[in-house]
Amino acid sequence: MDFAPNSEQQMIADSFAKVFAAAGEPRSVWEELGELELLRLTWPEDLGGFGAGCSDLVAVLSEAGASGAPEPLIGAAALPGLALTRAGAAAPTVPDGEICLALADTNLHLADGRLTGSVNVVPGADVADTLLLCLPDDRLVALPVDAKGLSLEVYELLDGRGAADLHFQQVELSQGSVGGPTPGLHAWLCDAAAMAFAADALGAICAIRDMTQEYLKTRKQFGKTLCSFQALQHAMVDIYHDTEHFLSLVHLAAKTCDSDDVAMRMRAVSSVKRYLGGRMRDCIASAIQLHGGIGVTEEYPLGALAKRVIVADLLNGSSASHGARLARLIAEETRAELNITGQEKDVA
Amino acid sequence: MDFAPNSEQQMIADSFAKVFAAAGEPRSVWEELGELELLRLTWPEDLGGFGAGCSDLVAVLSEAGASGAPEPLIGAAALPGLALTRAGAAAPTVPDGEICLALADTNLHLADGRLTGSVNVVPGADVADTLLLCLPDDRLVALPVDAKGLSLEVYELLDGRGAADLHFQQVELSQGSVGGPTPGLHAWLCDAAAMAFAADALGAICAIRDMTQEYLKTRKQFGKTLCSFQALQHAMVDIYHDTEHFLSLVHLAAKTCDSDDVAMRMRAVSSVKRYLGGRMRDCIASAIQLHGGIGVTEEYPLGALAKRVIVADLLNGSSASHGARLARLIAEETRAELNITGQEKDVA
Amino acid sequence: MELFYTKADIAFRDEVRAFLDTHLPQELSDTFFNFKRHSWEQMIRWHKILANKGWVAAHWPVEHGGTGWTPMQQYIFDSEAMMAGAPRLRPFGLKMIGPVLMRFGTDAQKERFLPRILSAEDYWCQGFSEPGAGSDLASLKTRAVRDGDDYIVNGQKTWTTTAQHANWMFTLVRTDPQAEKPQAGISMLLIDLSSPGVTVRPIRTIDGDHHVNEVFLEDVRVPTNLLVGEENRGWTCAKFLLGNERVSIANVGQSKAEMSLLKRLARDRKIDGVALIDDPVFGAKLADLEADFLAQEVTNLRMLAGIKPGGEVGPLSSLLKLRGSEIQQRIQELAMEAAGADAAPWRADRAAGGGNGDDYGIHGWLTSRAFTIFGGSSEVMKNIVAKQTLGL
Amino acid sequence: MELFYTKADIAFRDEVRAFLDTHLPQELSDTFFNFKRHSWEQMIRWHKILANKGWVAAHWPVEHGGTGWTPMQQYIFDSEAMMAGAPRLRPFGLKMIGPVLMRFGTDAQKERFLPRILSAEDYWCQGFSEPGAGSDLASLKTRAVRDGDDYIVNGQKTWTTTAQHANWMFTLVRTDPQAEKPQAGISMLLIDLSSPGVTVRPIRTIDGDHHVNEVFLEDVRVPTNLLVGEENRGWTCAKFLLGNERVSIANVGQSKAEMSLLKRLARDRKIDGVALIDDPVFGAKLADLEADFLAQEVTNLRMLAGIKPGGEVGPLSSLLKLRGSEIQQRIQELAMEAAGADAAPWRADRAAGGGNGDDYGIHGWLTSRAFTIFGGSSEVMKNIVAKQTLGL
Repeated sequence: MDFAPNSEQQMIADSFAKVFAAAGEPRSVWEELGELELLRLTWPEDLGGFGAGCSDLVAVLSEAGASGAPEPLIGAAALPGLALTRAGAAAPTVPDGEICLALADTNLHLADGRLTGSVNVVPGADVADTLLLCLPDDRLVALPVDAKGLSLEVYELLDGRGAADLHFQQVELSQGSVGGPTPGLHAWLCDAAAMAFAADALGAICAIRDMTQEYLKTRKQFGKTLCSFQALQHAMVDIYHDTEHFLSLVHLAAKTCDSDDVAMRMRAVSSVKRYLGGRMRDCIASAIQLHGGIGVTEEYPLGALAKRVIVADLLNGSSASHGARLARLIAEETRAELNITGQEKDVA
Repeated sequence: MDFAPNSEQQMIADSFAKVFAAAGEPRSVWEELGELELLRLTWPEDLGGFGAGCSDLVAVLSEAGASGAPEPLIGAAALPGLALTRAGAAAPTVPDGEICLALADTNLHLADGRLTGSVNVVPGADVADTLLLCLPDDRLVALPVDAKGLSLEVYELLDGRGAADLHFQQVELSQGSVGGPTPGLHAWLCDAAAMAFAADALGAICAIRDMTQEYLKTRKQFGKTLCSFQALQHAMVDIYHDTEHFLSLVHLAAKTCDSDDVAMRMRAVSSVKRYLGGRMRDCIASAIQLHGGIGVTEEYPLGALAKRVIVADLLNGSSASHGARLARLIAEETRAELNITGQEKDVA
Repeated sequence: MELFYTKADIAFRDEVRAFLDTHLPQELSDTFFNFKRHSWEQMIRWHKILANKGWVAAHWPVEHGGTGWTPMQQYIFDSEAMMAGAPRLRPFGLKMIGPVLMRFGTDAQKERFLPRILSAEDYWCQGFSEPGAGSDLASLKTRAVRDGDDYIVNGQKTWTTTAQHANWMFTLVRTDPQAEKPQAGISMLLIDLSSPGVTVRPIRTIDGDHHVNEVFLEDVRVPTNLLVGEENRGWTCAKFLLGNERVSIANVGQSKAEMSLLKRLARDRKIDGVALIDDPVFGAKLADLEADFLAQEVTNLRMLAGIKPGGEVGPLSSLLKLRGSEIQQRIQELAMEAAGADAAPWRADRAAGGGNGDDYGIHGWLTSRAFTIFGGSSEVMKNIVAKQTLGL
Repeated sequence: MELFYTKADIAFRDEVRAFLDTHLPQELSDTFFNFKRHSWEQMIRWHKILANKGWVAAHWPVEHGGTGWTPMQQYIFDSEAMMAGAPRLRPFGLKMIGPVLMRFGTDAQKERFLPRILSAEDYWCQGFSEPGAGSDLASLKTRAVRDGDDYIVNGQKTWTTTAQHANWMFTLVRTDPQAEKPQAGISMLLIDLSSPGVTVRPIRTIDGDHHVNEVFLEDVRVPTNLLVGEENRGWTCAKFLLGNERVSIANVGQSKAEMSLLKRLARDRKIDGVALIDDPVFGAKLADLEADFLAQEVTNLRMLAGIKPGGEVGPLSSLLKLRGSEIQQRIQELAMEAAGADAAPWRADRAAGGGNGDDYGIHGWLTSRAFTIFGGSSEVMKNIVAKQTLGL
């Protein structure tokens, strides 16, 4: 219940931390992680993976968030693995090489076996050899990035991680490239992606929190350390509380993604997203404010971590859309309660 | 521009203050105000009034709010006067005695010259001999409270001021009791009523502000006056700033009610209501918090003043409905700008 | 939160539900679901029903008549009972002085008082705050002077919740005015409220209710065997007790039940023909509150997992109290907004347990102002967290 | 706010509009309405156009080449120019050192420097903050030691906005390290940035831009005739200057223009086929921001009414700066929300004045973090208001 990682989760998280800490020596972080088979945590066992679930990911992704590592751990490792594991036999065959998950929405159209339209802001697509595309009808498609009619516009996100917009012009789908349907897969992957970015942001925000606490204890103004000013103490306490609550929600979201309780999963994931677009955004603003000028310089590591939190906020559905989804869930649940209890009260 | 009352407005406000201060000696405040003809400020000159406008009311109503006086100055003096003045020749004849304005909404229906339905929470209706009813079609109706089919459910509001729910059952309207239409009257009166309660609340919140500032300077805890704690200082500064901004908005709303700029009036009044339901509600909560235990006792005058602010928030349209109105105004204005400038930009 | 329940937890929950179905009187749950407040008598009735079942002291060890439940079971019981509309058990005996006596009391004190808390023969109130000692509790002035086998107590207590119903009061008094630190000269005494020299005077609060009182103590004789712990060491007992009080104020189970009342209110209230719960703007506020509540609920479970039965609550109590009291205030604020202009009339009968969905929110808004003041103001809580938890 | 305009004000507004229509280059307004930022060169171009018309120093008295406008006229000009998409004039010469020289400078200083501010021959930057002296400005360490007719200056300044474009810097230096109060030993010096020993080094900020710099001063010789006011009395000049800076940061005219950009963004952005400006939840946020802006706009007019041209700004500057900087942050935050996931890609060309409606908000969100820090952090502002205005 205290959400501390179990010994196995801790061991894996430590392995990641070690690789991040030794970045680039002797191999790149990405190569090193691949070497240690840490990129296949969530992959099905028959593809050389470990079949890890969302709860197993939290510690690892938090480690990545805290380290600021730009590697596409979510888009090009965790998510394609989760997708393939969940789809099981319904998954298409995927070739060797880098694979990235792309979640299609209504901007992509399938007609006569051809895809036209676009999928925007796909994290990790910059390194992919193969796109694992999840269609809104819950089927997975495996497509080489050099498929005819497919073009990628590659760029960096705010936080330095790579992404791409995918443009499809009559891209033909070959027989073997399309898997069978896995009911609920698309919605599940959307929530799992939101959860994964939130776990990453959790690491970043906890690092920001520690950094801010330390800064308050050392920086002096007006002849006193900053931490002796009550208004700053209280602001730091608010950051502490909000991040503790966020931690609770991220673990809840991960646990619900591993469960079959769809309503609870949506409730938890939308709550997490609501926190990212609300209290967490306020927390990073407050942490910058508590630092003063140094907090807005590019050189100081806070800014890059803050942008990582903002990316988690912006991707995988806006805070507004998750607020609306959560409100709908509440309305439905409250009406359902009415049907069970029949206790309608006359209020007006 | 600095919104200080002019000398005449100040003189009148001072007269009110004097009467409030000497409450009940020798006559009741209401009788005294009547005696001094202060209840007819906004009435047309041909009915013995002074034809004062909304801006003239701000200082007087703030004085009432600050004093906590329970007399129905708004419902049974200011508003009926404004209504009769604005309607001019289109107003119905009103008899002597106490008159109160009631703003009908869609819960009241007129059919075959008879009224059925209700008008709820009408401040000042508890003292009225005659109801001056404004129908949604912009006509005024003068009705004795003992009219057949009309019944009043009288009660106190949260802040101790009187009000009533009016219930109509086939109440017949005689020929002379119905005035002619005055275009825009109903909407204008709704805004003027909101403005008047806001001006009253302004007085209350300023009194709360002064009281809180004084308390911080005198109350000791942990061997120091409260005002030496930075977190409390900052909370007090927030109250100060928010109430200064509220003051600006109330004066703006009054001025716009006296003008012909309907869009600006709606914008200003809805902004005032938005402040009442947001920042002002937070201010009174903060003032209570800064007082600690004493702030939640009935004996201490803060609570009664706070309830006066809440009444202004609750009546004359909810904060939510005014937020929606303001948003609509913004959307319309922004679209109109598009039509003028033709400068549509491609954003997406 | 059932996601976190073990099989045993689910079986326990079903047992609790079955008990509530059969033993919670309809009249008590009707009171709650009709937006009224439980009366003193209703609370005592429910207390006795639970005592009869052996479930009234959820977090006391079995040897003292408690249930011996795990923290998770305590939470399950509390939230199930609250959601069913049961009265909230008052914390003063069960959660405050009871655990203090178990930890610091003499055997005689335990034998004498603990059973009478369970049976509701005794009802306790808390004599801590004074007019000049609110947030700064350690500056209290009530004096106790030893006179043979008695203390003679003089002073004034305030904010004494439900003292009008109580027959006993646990009190902090100053026994050594010369002590170096103000905390060092304080002792905890148990005072029989029927003693000569005790006067209880009501304080009305801005919600129109009579929750709290002033208690005047004039030459009140208190036998020395009613001293809890050591003389001049009462601050230790008080800190232990305040930690428990703060968790009690956080009250996650009650918030959960009130969230569900708020949702019903919003479901049944129509604005221009549309249910308020379907209004996007109100919905967004409700969603944020839900997210905050969900976070609080899980954080509470995280915290409970670290508490041993009868043990100290530790630094987490501040965190729970801070956010919990804010959540309760926001629930009431939204309920007030839901009622709109209908919240403006003052219903005097609310003070006597009356009221309805219209005045539920505004009454609660006024009542809940005290939640961020009493039991440690939010400002003092933040000072404590800054210092003790964050080391600032 | 036209409600408050006199007939003369309306005539003035029409004159300003006519001027803007004919003299504001289309390329400059296009930059604004396309959500890009004005370059340094664009700002200088606009400065010279205004200087040519005699309108560049709106709040300077006529004798120094200013307009002699009333505060209301200054506001009308500022908001009309901003709404038309004109570049914002940088404040360092016009609003900061200019008024200081008029008030405290020698005749020789006025004659030498004021005309060159108007003509844009000189561009100034502010050398106040130091690595160890941010909010606590009075603790600055840069030393100036008299040597004949020169001071020799050693030290380091930081957060020096647009120093990369400036040829002059007004600076606070310590001339008496033994002074009783830290403020008492400070002087204001004017430093030619082409002097030997001056090094300017860029600081990149989290928005990717180059706004601010470090300025290193190593044995820089400054003639004593470039001392402003009396030696060791520089704090008086600094306080006067900071008041003006704060009003400048509040920037009501610019906020008004940015509000209108935000509304256009919301009007043109569609979510599931519905314009964002018609979304009730976004609309509610926009409504609250509008109410806050309206309140700020009227409060600003109230305040301006009390200022005489060239006079001190007084305590109101803190109030304007506090809320003004918050409003600017919230405008940018809503613009970021409006863009949604399209705000996530990093557009490097934004730093070079590029960008579009998608990155406008996130870039502004990052940039505007500094608005509640620079020129007096919000915390310091609140300390000042608490002490000076409220007497706490």
